[in-house]
Amino acid sequence: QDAKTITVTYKDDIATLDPAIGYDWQNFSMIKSIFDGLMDYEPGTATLRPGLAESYEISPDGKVFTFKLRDGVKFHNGRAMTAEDVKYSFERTVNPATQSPGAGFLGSIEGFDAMQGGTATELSGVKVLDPKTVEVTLSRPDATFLSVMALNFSFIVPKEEVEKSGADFGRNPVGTGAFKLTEWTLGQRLVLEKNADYYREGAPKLDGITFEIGQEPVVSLLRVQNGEVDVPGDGIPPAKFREVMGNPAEAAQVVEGVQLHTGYITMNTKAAPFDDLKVRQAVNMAINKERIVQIINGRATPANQPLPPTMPGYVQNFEGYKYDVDAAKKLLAEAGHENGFETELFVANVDPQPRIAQAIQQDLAAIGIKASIQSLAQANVIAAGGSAEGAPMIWSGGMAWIADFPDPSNFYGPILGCAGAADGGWNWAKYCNEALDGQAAAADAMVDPAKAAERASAWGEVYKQVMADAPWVPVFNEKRYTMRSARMGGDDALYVDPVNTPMNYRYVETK
Amino acid sequence: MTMMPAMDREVGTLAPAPEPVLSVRDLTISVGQGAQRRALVEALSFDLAPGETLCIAGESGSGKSLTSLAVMGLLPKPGPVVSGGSIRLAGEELMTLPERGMRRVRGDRIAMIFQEPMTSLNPVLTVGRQITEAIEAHRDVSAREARQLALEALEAVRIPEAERRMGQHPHELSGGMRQRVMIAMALALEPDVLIADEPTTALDVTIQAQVLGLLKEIQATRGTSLILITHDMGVVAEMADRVIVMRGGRAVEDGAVAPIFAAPREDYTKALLAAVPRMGDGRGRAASAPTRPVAEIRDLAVRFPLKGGFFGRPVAEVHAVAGISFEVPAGATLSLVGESGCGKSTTAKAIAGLVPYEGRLSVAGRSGEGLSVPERKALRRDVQMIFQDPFASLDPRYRAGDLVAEPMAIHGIGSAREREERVAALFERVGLQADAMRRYPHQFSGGQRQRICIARALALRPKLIIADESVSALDVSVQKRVLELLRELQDEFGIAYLFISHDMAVVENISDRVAVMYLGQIVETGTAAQVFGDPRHPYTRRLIDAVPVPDPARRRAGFSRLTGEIPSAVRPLGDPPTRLTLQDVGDGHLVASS
Amino acid sequence: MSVLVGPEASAVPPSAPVGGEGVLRRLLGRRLAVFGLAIIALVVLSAVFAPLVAPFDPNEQFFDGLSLEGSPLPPSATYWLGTDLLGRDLLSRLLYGARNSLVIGIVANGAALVIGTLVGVVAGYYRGLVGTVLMRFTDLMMAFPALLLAICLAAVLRPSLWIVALVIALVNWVQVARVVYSETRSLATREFIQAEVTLGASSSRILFHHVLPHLTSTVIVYGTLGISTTVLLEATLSFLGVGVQPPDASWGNIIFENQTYFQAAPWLVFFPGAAILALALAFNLVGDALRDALDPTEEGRG
Amino acid sequence: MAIYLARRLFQAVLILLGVSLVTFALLYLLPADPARQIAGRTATAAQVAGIRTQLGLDQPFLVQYARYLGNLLQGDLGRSYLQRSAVADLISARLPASLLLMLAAILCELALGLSMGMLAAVRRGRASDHALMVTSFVTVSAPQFVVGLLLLYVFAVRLGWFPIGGYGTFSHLVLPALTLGILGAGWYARMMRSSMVDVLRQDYVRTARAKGLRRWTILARHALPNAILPVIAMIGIDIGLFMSGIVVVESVFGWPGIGQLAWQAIQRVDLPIIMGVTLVSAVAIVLGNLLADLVTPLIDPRIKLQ
Ligand SMILES: Nc1ncnc2c1ncn2[C@@H]1O[C@H](COP(=O)(O)OP(=O)(O)OP(=O)(O)O)[C@@H](O)[C@H]1O
Ligand SMILES: Nc1ncnc2c1ncn2[C@@H]1O[C@H](COP(=O)(O)OP(=O)(O)OP(=O)(O)O)[C@@H](O)[C@H]1O
Ligand SMILES: [Mg+2]
Ligand SMILES: [Mg+2]
Repeated sequence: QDAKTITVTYKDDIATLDPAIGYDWQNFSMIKSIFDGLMDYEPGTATLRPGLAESYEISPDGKVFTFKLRDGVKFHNGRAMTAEDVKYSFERTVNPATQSPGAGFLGSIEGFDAMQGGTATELSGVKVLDPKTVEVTLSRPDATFLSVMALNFSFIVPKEEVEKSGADFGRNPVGTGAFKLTEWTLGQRLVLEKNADYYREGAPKLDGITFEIGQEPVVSLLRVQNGEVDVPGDGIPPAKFREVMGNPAEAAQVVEGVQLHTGYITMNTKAAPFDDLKVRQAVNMAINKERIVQIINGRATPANQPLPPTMPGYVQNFEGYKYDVDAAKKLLAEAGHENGFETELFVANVDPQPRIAQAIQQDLAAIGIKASIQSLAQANVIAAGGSAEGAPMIWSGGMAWIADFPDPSNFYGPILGCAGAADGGWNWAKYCNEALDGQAAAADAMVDPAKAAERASAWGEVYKQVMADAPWVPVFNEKRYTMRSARMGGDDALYVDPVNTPMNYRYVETK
Repeated sequence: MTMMPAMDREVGTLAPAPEPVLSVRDLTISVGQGAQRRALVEALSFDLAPGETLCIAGESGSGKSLTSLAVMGLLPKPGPVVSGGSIRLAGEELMTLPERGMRRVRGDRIAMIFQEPMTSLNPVLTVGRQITEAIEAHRDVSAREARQLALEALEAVRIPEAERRMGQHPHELSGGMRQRVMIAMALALEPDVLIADEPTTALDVTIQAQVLGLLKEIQATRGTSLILITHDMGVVAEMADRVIVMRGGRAVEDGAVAPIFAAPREDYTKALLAAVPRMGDGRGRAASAPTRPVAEIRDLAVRFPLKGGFFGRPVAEVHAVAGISFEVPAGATLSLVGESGCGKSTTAKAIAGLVPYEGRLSVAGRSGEGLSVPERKALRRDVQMIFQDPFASLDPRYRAGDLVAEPMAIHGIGSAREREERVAALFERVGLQADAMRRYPHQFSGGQRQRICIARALALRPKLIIADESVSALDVSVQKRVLELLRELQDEFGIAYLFISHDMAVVENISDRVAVMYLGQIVETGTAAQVFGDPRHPYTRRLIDAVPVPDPARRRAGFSRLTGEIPSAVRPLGDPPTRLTLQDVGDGHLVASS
Repeated sequence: MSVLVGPEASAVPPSAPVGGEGVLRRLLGRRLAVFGLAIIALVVLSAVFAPLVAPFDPNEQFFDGLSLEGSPLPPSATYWLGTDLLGRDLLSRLLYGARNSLVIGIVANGAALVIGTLVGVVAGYYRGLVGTVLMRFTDLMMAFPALLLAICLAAVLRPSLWIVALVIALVNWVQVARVVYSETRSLATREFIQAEVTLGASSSRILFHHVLPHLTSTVIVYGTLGISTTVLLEATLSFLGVGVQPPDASWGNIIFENQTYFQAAPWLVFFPGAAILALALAFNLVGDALRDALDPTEEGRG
Repeated sequence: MAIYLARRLFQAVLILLGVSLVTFALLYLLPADPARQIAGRTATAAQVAGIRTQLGLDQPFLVQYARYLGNLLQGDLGRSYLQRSAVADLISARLPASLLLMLAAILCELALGLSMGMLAAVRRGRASDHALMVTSFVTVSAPQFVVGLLLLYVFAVRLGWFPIGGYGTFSHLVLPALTLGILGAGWYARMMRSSMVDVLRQDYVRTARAKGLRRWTILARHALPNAILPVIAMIGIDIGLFMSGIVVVESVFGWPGIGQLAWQAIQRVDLPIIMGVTLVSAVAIVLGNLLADLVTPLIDPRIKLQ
């Protein structure tokens, strides 16, 4: 094996490398290494830094962002990137014909609705001032906008290549990124090669990455142990976790870190019996989170609020609902369910989710709630949760919210806000608190970077009130355990990079 | 036509046999275990000298086939086992020989021709392959040489179009042809000992004569010893040096052929000889006044496509039946005779509705075409068929009793109890023990199975019974009784028979009318007296001449061997054979103008 | 001439009766068959009386059923066959799971067998239009992915064990039909079937009395092998949300949910696997013996 | 023969039409909303509606089906909702691997299964017969995932004889083919033993023995062709059965076949892929059965095509 190329495995197919479309966690960070956005993160952290933009200015009202582009940035096809490309790329994502699942992230740009609605072919809010300057005007102040600029959906693509490949651009990606795609054998492997012209000094550190697709995680691990694979992209399978951790040599290769993740149970607040706050609170008290964490071999920490601890806005000494079966029973009785009731718990059918669901089921049974488990393919659970009648309870594991970008707002909008509660939305609890929506909007309007702390606490307030209404039972925050072969080097933080899973391809290196 | 030079061996004298090739001592074959054990063959002993012909004659079910299977080491498993005795081949004990050793003996030194040719040939292999492989197994020859030898063997048994037959499968051959294939297979290797179990039963007399001649010829040139199992006393008289008469698993009489025929000691042997039907002594029955025909066949023709070429397209056709018309008078017997492969079985099957045909036929007043389901069922009740190969036509999973009761059950006749009684009566009449009702087909001898089939056909008392070689597998004693039974039933219930047989003596005895078939057409037909008394067509005459006479003293000097092209019913597509026209030479005696 | 008059002389006494009532006798006469029957009886009884024989509640997640790190426990004095990933008693789950698995392995599989045999026999015997239509329908069913059918049914109907049974029956008969069809075609050319035709037997009589008995060995093979495969198929379907849903157990889904753990906790795969194997083998023993007992040419074989 | 073939091919087309219609209808009934899947979490109802119109999902069922068929005739299987690639590309990239694996697996199970079955039939009732039959049941009852991993562990990891998964060379093929084949081998063995036992009792086997043929010649030439008829029918069926086995085996061995594609599509309810894979496998199955029907009369000349 070449000293500076590594092999990474994944079980699932890489769907597409089109930044406007790719929305799987596997391709998300691949796209990040082939394309760039105006903004970027410090490696291994959640700290924003300029990317293709050399610098930016924000108007005092927080509505106009002016980006100065870097000099000498070239696409993989050799052409220099210009401000026109930025405008084209944003409009491409918003254009309904692109069918981008992330178009909504750009919703605060002026002219978004017109373009989505088909009445405009351009985004009125995006102006090319000169080949090196872009001005973006928002229709409302949006504190998350810079994070959005670091999100794949706003990455810059060259128009001529997109037009050349048409719908298959996702298979022939051409960007400005640290790596370029040299080979993609469908269903088998992808090979990325170092982009020698990459605009950032010292990156990438690897000469190439080979992704092998379609590998069962258990087998990937065998191959890691055999020295054939450097990083098992799907991590350490639950079945092997104890074995790996029990072997000192292998345990040394494991990197542990936190994830911007919360596993929670939703309860349908619009239908009996969960339309009763007491019932929801009772459920919150009934769940033995410690036990659940034990079942997944301690690979998580119990949670008591929607935000994970490392997210700004996390309320440090929030009490939440304590595990208390008797209190839960009492509450249930007060709600008129002395004898409990029957309900359903939906869960995705990938290990360990059904097991967790069964643990939840047993906890519910202890207070008299008989929940029958519907263990279904992920897509079906999502469909059930989004349907008009909704699902009484859903365990979010396997489909849970991993933040698109590290910002507290990211845990609210679609999954707890009123917009998401509509038919087909992702707010499975169908929780809609107009007042809270207003508070959330106000917090997001605090664009000034200086007010970051204030904004965080404003969000903290929002989530505290969410917990008072108890539409969810936050169960745990999953920890990330990945493995790397002995020849892999670089800071551990790069392997648990909060925005790059399973690792930050651009900065990891071989020893 | 040429004649073979007369055999120089004197009839009835025994060739000096100091060292027997095969020696069987106290052979006991039994079946069952413990208290249930019973012997099927008991303490049988005989010697076979080189070049000698030993005939084993005797009652059906007396253990003849089992004995020969035991010699080959091929008794079925599970089933009867050799429980005692010894079998030596040229001094070597076969009983203790390991399987590998036996393998080298089989086929090469002892070959066997089995009784039932249909089931004894592999249905999925071509005839040619089945013969060549026997040669290849024992001779170090190339594939081409093996093929050549096989072809010669087939020609030796006078199969028409041997070359083409090599590529055919057993089901495409007539019963007699299959039998000849079996014989060719056994003869191809010229073994030291040939065991032939009823080898000529399915053959018409002309072929029979040729095959017997062939056996003799091989015996003369190779010194092969022959064990011939047959119930045909004519064949015995013709062929045997020595005879063993078996009954109930024991040899009842044993000795040179002439003395036994001349002065049988045992009652059974005497009875056996007395029962032999002889040519010329049955005058048929007086031609009764022509009755309404029970079956009318008009221009019946059956063709089989012969596949070949790339996509298995038909390249030629077998005109198995090439346009025949005849009538079976009610309550009378019409016999169909003719050489093997001339289309007798096919005619029978067409009448029974088993093969597609052209032409018209009507049975018992019903036309055979365009029938509704109940009409067809009614028709089938009136017409019963006894197949040429009894084993193949009996469902192996049913008890004999149930098989015979089957037609009654189908047509809803009688209660279960009544049926059982009737079956018992039928069994008695065809000469089977009552306990046979509870046994399965594979537990019977060939002749016994034949009788089961006969009993089954009789069960319904149909208007017409088509009997395809139905008494040929029976020993003469049983044959006689069965023929009597058939006649009684005919008198009693007016059953008509379409009787297919090559046994001219039997045919002469039981027929009212006779039709002689040749290459799918009728060449002569008339009353038995007319055809046998005054055969007009040369082919008819040849058939009659070929009949062996059950008297060793009148052994023929030799057998005629045909030369020249063997006639064949295979013709190119779209080239049907020309129809023969029949001329009345008086009193309904029709003869084809040649 | 006296010798020729009576029925055939015989040197042997009439043989004892052999069949009919003999089938059962012959079946019971085989040690292996009895052994097989015993296993089947054991499985069925323990399924029926699971509440009485099971040491624990099959769904109770015992606190001491998991190690501190959350690993399942190997077989021990308390948990005879060990515990599963949730700390439940495996033995109790196997006993209760037998109920579901028997429904699948015997009822669903049996139904598939019956349908498949009927279709195959009918199509193979009545060539012509009926046969063609039936066989093409079979081809259609075969070409149609079972999983898809299952998923769609699950989405449209309420998932339950009986839906799985239905799906399995709907899917599995096809294979049986195919094989039976080809054997019937070959059987139909046999002379004894033709003989039956000339006797005037109705087609149904020929099919049921003469063709079917000759198919027993094939059908038995399919029936017995089908037990394992359907029980495992049920697990796949449950996984997709069609059948037995957690926490209810079936042998198949115990294997399925634990198969990745087969190195870490081999008992979780071994015991349910052994249970399936034992059931299938037991049926095989009985099936084999039954087939032999039904086959007269087998008489005398030990 | 040519007529027969033409008729069967015509029927095959009808069957495929039927399969496509039924599949299409079932998928239509599924509650999953493709437009919503495509639109993602942040989409508004209007966006979703827009996508629905673009995809023509708001049309009546028959119109949608007719359009699908129309495209199908031009070789267009549509585009995956989630991968956005042409389904035809996705399938054709993976089909060769699956076909290769199936072929190897069929050979494997035939070789293993037939010889096991024959051996058992010959040694009927003896210890080796029982051992073989228990083995065949073990292979049928064993979960393929576990079998695959065990083989991988022993032969690839421990012994290093084969690579740990992957695709490309013959040695990559061995273990997956074996895993897939082992299960079928159990079936074939069982099937073969039973029909062999029947055949070995036939008179023509006795005739073959009487010719002094070798045991194996008798088995291979006389018994096998007669015994193999039900087995041939099974080969046609196998292709259908493989479709489920292949999912597991392909993922264990990282074999880039359509099984994995199908499984992922089912999990994600990616309808165009499900539809495409269904059709492709239906073609394979229909052809497999046709082949079985064509081969049967070659082996048993008594059976005629009609
Ligand atoms: N498998 C068996 N089980 C029990 N009895 C059997 C079995 N096979 C043959 N028999 C009996 O053994 C006796 C001898 O049979 P065998 O076939 O040797 O008679 P055969 O002399 O050849 O008669 P045929 O001239 O009718 O062919 C018969 O009574 C028959 O019923
Ligand atoms: N299914 C078939 N396919 C092709 N040819 C056939 C088929 N059945 C019979 N034949 C041919 O038809 C001819 C007549 O056969 P058939 O069985 O009627 O003869 P047969 O007169 O009964 O002779 P035997 O006395 O030998 O039984 C033979 O040449 C035979 O090869
Ligand atoms: Mg005999
Ligand atoms: Mg004939």
